[in-house]
Amino acid sequence: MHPTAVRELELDLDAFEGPFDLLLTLLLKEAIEPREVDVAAIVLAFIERLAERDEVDLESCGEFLVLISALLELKARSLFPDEAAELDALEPEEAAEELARRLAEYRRMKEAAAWLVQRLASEHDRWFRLGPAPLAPRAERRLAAQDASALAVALRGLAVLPPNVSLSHMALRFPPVSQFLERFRSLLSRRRRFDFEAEVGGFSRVEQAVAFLALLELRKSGEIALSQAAPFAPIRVSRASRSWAAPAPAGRSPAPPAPAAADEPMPSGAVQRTVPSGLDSSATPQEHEEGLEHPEPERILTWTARSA
Amino acid sequence: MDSPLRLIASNPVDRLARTVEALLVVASVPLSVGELAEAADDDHERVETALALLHERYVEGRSGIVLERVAGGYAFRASRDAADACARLFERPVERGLSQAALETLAIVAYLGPCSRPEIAGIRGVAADSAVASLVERGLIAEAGRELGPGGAVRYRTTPLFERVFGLESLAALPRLDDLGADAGELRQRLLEVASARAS
Amino acid sequence: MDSPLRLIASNPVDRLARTVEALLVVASVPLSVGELAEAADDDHERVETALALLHERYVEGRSGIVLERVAGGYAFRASRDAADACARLFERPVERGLSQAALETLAIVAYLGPCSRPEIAGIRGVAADSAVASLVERGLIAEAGRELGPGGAVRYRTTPLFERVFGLESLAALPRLDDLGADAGELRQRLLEVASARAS
Repeated sequence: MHPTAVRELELDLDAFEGPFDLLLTLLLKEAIEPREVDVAAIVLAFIERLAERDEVDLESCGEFLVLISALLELKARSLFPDEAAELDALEPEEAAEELARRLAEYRRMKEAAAWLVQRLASEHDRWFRLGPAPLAPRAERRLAAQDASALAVALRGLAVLPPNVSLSHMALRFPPVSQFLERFRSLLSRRRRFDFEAEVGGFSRVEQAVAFLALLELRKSGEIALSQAAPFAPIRVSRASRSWAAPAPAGRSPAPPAPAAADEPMPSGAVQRTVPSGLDSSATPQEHEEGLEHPEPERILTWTARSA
Repeated sequence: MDSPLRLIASNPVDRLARTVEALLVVASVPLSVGELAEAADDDHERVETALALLHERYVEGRSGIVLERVAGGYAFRASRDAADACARLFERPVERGLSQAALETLAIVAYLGPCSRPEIAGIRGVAADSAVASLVERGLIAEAGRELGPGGAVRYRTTPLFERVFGLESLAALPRLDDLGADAGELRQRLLEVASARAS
Repeated sequence: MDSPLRLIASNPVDRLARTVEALLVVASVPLSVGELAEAADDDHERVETALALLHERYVEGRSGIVLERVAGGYAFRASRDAADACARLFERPVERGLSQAALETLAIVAYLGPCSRPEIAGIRGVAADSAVASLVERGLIAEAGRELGPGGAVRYRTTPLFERVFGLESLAALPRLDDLGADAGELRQRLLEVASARAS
């Protein structure tokens, strides 16, 4: 699937019908409520599309991951408002920063590329010579005396492993949402509430994202209630009043503390991979974290300055 | 130098203009005023006067050869009137079949360069290897050293050919890109406002 | 078309001459009358008339651009008056150093012995085409047969000029890299291992 095809991925959701790119645009323009968007359906549409193909295109997968995580974060933000919080008092939170930067960069890059395409079209009737003139004098290049030690230094540089250059985040892996649904249900059968961050802290970011999807699903079906003291504060997950009474027989005391082993975050290696074959799944969760790191803020400043 | 005709022909600026047009017709890249002055062994100001003269002579509509200011220098190109004839005889290997990925990569290198493949991948969210290779092969971007430190990644910048193909006087001629009228800060602000609007 | 001036400007042969000069300024090889006629979508005879017109305009002594008839057809060249200026333009200053890409490529070829472009690209982690081409052009490396097997890639070795420029009596005088490998084979192994680790 060509990257363009990711943006053109046709969606048929309750709240929206059309290409993915348009959905993102409408969300940014606030023409659609993020809470109305069924993120899981988009993920499904993409995976179905992926399954139609013989080959896995890492570019598409990577782009999809960027877009879907941006969307997920938008939705999360709209689902967990806080009445008490005052706009001015808010610290610029890392997550919002990262999302905004990613979206801004994505938009800028697309606009820049679109401008280049336009420019190519408008300059199409400008022809000039590529390469030397037919009867031009031949130029000879002359090089000053060189130090042979520079060769040794150059080769030594090639024999050293670079630090922290990992593109492993490009290998996309989706643990199934159902796995987290089961996990959270089982947790809530033993405990009245739990802290989302504490539960998923040990997972990779992709796994955390899918866990979050599961959370949204549970809330949608009314199984859980969510609370958060302030934007970006820990998310507390508790049994919804109407459903938690049902499975627990009346009169019984709350479930005893579960065995420690069951409460430990699932080791990420144990999460079943539903990655289409061909994707690298050997990367460690640690590499995921590194891979998702963002370019230094200075880069953005450079951009702004240069394009000013 | 003894006849009026010779005097006219050897008018110094006219003579310099002839030298400059000779240099431009054999050069394979746009030449700056400095390069022209050095080759012609003359001063910048006079070279600029000569260029102004040539600019009038080699102007769109009057001549098949057009003098243009591009990529930080001056170069001859074909007049736009002759575009169809050129298209019948020549190819445009540099820009033919540029993929969307390559164009996005090119945009990043043009605006942020020099930058490395991991940096490009970080911004695009997808691997940049094949796009970078195709742009290098076309001569639109070129290596510009490595990142500091052992094993640093190769960095890339756009070439003068890039500016020439896109008809840019320099990289500074790239337009400012308004991101839906919002920079990162504004966008974040808007996200927070959405949240607070929902709360009220 | 209603004023005499316009009539002159739109004189068909004059117009064709403009197209021909445009084609000639874009071409990187001499163009034959046939090629010009086809591109201009006009007949041979009229193209020859246009060329005669251009021959008069772009003539030695009157113009810095001279239309020259050569074996393959017609091409522009610089006037002889501008020969010194052209020589200065094309005489490249002595280069003080090599680019990182050239230096790495040269180091690989020097230390590992004859190498192909794919091998060099594999070790550097980036395409080696332009670096190899530039080193060949400088005369620092040269072709040395092909890899075994059908369609084997061209291999390159360093030249005597390389040894002179780097002040080496022979390749054996290269600075030792014993800590990286006892011989070229081990060194190659090490570099390939690092490259593949880097790529993963």
